Amino acid sequence: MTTPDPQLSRESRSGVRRTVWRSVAALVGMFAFAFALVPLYDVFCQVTGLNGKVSNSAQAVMHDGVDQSRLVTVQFITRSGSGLHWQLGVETRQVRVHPGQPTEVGFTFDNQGSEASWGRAVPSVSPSQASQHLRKISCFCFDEQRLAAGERREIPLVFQLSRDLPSDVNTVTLVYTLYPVEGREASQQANTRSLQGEEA
Amino acid sequence: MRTLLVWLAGGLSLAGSIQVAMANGWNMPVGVTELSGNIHSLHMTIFWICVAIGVVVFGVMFYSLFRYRHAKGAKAANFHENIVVEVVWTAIPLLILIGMAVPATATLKQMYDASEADLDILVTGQQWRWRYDYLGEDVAFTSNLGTPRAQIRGEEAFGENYLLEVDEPLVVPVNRKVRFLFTSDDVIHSWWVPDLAVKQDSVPGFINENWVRIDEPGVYRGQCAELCGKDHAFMPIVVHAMEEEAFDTWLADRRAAASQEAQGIDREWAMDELMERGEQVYTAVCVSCHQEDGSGNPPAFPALAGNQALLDDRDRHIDTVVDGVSGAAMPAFRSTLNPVEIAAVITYERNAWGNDSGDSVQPSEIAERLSD
Amino acid sequence: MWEVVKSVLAAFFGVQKEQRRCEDFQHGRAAVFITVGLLMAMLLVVLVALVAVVAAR
Amino acid sequence: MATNPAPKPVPQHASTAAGGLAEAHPERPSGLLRWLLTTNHKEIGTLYLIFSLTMFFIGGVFAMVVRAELFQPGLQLVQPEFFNQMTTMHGLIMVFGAVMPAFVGLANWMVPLQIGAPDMALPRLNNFSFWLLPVAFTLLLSTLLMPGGGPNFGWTFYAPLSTTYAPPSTTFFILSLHIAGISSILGAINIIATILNLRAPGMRMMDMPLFVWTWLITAFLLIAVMPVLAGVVTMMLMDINFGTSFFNAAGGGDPVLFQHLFWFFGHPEVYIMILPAFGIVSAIIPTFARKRLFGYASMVYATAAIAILSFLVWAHHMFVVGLPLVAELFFMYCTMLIAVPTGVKVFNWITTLFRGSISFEPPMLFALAFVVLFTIGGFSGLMLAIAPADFQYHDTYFVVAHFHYVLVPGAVFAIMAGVYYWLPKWTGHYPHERLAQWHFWLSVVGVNLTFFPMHFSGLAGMPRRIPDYALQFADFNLVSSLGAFLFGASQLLFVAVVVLCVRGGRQAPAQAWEHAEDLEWSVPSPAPLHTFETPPTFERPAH
Repeated sequence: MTTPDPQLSRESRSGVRRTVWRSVAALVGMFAFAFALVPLYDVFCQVTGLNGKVSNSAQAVMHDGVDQSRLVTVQFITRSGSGLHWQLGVETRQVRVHPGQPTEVGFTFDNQGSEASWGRAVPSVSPSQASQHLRKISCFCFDEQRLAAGERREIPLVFQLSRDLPSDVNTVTLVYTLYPVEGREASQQANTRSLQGEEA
Repeated sequence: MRTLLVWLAGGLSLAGSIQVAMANGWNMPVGVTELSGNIHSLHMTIFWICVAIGVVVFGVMFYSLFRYRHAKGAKAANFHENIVVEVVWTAIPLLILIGMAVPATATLKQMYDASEADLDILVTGQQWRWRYDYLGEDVAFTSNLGTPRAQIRGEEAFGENYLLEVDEPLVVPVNRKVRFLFTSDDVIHSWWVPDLAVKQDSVPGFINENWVRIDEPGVYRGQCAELCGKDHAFMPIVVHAMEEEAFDTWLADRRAAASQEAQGIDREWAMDELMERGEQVYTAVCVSCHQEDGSGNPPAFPALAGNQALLDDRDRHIDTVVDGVSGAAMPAFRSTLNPVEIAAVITYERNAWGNDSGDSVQPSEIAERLSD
Repeated sequence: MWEVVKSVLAAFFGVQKEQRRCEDFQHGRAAVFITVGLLMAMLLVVLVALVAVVAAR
Repeated sequence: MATNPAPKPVPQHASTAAGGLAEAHPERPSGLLRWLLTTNHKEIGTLYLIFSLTMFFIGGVFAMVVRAELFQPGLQLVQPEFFNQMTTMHGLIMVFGAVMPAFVGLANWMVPLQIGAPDMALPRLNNFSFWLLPVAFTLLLSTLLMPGGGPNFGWTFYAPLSTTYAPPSTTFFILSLHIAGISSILGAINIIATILNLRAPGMRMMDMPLFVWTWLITAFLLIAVMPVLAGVVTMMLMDINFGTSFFNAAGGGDPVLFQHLFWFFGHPEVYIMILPAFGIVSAIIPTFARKRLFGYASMVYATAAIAILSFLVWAHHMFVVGLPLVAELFFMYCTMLIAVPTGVKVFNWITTLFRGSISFEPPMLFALAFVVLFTIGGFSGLMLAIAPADFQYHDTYFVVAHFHYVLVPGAVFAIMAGVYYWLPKWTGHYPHERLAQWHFWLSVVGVNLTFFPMHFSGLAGMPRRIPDYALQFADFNLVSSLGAFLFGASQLLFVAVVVLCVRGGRQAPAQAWEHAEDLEWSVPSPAPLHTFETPPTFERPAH
């Protein structure tokens, strides 16, 4: 290069090399840590019920009896995200259950589109501290499903509120939002592109 | 000593003037709920603490700057460390803050207790409007910006509640606990009404909750508080708090109107009826993207006027309005508009601005498509 | 070791004597201070989390 | 580029670096090639400072567009989409283009001089990390011209607005952030290697000036935090282009995860922007108060603690996103705990002034304005730490007022104070006294006229990032806009002062300021291109 490197003494040159390698190691470590935060976040959410996340794996029924003294209202809301022809209906909008009592509620998936498509129902619970105590025995949460054109499918949700649900929680709201599953068969999104495409 | 007195007098008069200024429209509203009052008092407490510390700190500073000027031949002392002083001036703010933490925790716990609500309202944020569903009452409507676009462009004089008015306000009862559930259809919005001290993000795919018990009837205005795109400033919130009986009658009327509109679904609507209702819906909902003249602004928002592909493919036109487009700004209107409104707006889009495709869409066809 | 912990506590509090600083920099090794600092930060996290959980009840 | 004044009699071996007469070494290229290929820490420092000043004006122009639109209610000037691009680009250019490179420029110039090192540890890497910046920011600015416009989702680029609903130019925005991030990381490695290994014999870690110590802590923060930003931005890239759903609820992701990751980077980032300012002010105030810094050890220990504690408080930016009660309480308490040791450092500067012998040269004026106005920003920060109150403050102009008070009279005034303080050393001339005072007073009036009303418009209910507002906020915005134009215009004076100082002005001796005691004042002014070829013997001042 143009200006000669200043003559570093031997040990400061090795010191520099050591510092550089330690910094590079720290950098790679922190970059990996950023990506490790993603699964860590999910684990943390399930443990603390942060942001209404719900454990998606089915859990066994807890048989430690029903707490007759308390009634908790569980509300169900079904919503459809954009881009999917489906309609999600629920048998009853609200149930009153005792903590510990397994309950079943019927949900109907209804594909009103003119062709088969893939979709899934994304759950969310509020208040967030209740989501740890909402045990799903059988649930379609996050399951990718394929419905033929015009097909209607009944899927039950069996759940159980654990007995140690905090006493100040007496209403739990469970929301399911329908979303298309990208990448599977041409979902609604693909063929409307041409409708928009022409105008650009 | 004299300068100290002058400085304290100055500080106090400054504080006094701030207090006066704070009264009218310069400060956080005291609000109309117990919680908004608590938050206001927390705000004023920490504010006055900061002012007090500020007066002392800046007092010492300006005193030193004035008193120990080099030009006046001040000789610098040689102290540069005094642990006791440092510990004291670190401990005091720490204790003050810990002192503040106690009422703050109490207020926060109150804010998070949304149990035993008398009424549940699902608030859904959409790109650039709010939708309110009264759970269990099957009363639901969308609340759009009421300020005419001409005022925004400066062609007309500003209205009294410029940018803080909607076509259909959210109506809630007074003295009852109303629990809000927040979610979004597209991006993150934030529902905020300063007078109620409620601000909660509505995150797509997730549900948040908050609550309010309003003490005084009245109209309370707020805005979206999280950047959500083009019309983030144009999706206001108006909450109309009514006496309890008035609210009950209002709710009953709305329920009747909703069912009455529902009966209208299966009768045959004349073309001009559809066009007139369609224009209403179009102006309220679709103008913010597709413009009044249907020109849109491509590529983000496609033009509808003279859109031959749209006119040729009637089914896809219906699909797009009913199910929206995933990953684009076009929301699914299936759960936002009722069959009459959807049929009317599609008919309007197919026959306005010189499109005149001649065909119309009947509400019954939409209802049948939605329920089969 | 106790010296290092005291120094890190002083750092968290934000006040330290000049004389202690000279001793720390002369005798102490940076790596020790950093690790003790990280451990005490985690301790602080656990402590404050406990206070938060108790306060939330 | 830097102007070359007429040749002046110059001592045989010395050659001024900062654009002064470049005495031609036999093989040294001259003109543009000299600046492109330079590995000298003084020339690269000058490049960083010139780049930062340019970005400061470009970001300033974007701010002028924003303030011009907000001058009155109604949309007069720009459409909302373009307004959002202006606010986003203003934030990005100011944070990553103006403030950080300015501090890196000051570090490049002064760290080797203050520790008696001949140059940075890795000179060629130093050149490379500078020349990454013009590439990154040319790319970022070019997104404004792309179809669909530039980034319009705020400098915090929250998902899904920045992923699913973003303009097509977002991928270029991501690439430019990557390049700028790499430049910061390489700069940080270089500074750590220099400070740890190239100190003059006899200067132990404990004898380093506070500017060097705060920069060491900042460099550690950069190493720890920039990879997290790179990670977040890579996840965004994968969400937009490769169909993953890190932040897309439809595919099992979570937009709130984005906010956690972003602010885990974001809060240490704001400390990165203020710690060097603490270092500069801690060098200037003792010099002009003619009294040693009060509580030097506390300052060193507090800044060291920030390196760790700043990682515990990120979610106080997310109090309204729907965190559970326990998390809100945790972050409120942590924010309060760490606000005190850092905020209290202001008392150290004020006690240094107490019973000093104070004179008011331009660097001291800016340092004093920093202390006063940064403290006001600190107080509004304390108010924001109260979580229930934050439900009313969050995402309003109260927050805009807070972070502008800690950034404009905070970081930017400290940078200007540093430039005024070291200009004699760089150019051999004192800055023009009268012009500097005009620049100071106009800036102070402009800053307060602009940002003080924002406290009230925020409290009265005006949300952030809106191109148009209701009538009750009209007066506040009118005053803010006038203040903004005044502040913007007064920065031209700063350019005038710097250019005049480079070209001429009162000659400055090596010891430009009477009571300054760091190592850089032992080299001649203007500092020759090569200093401390043979490491100086450092005799420990009577501590």
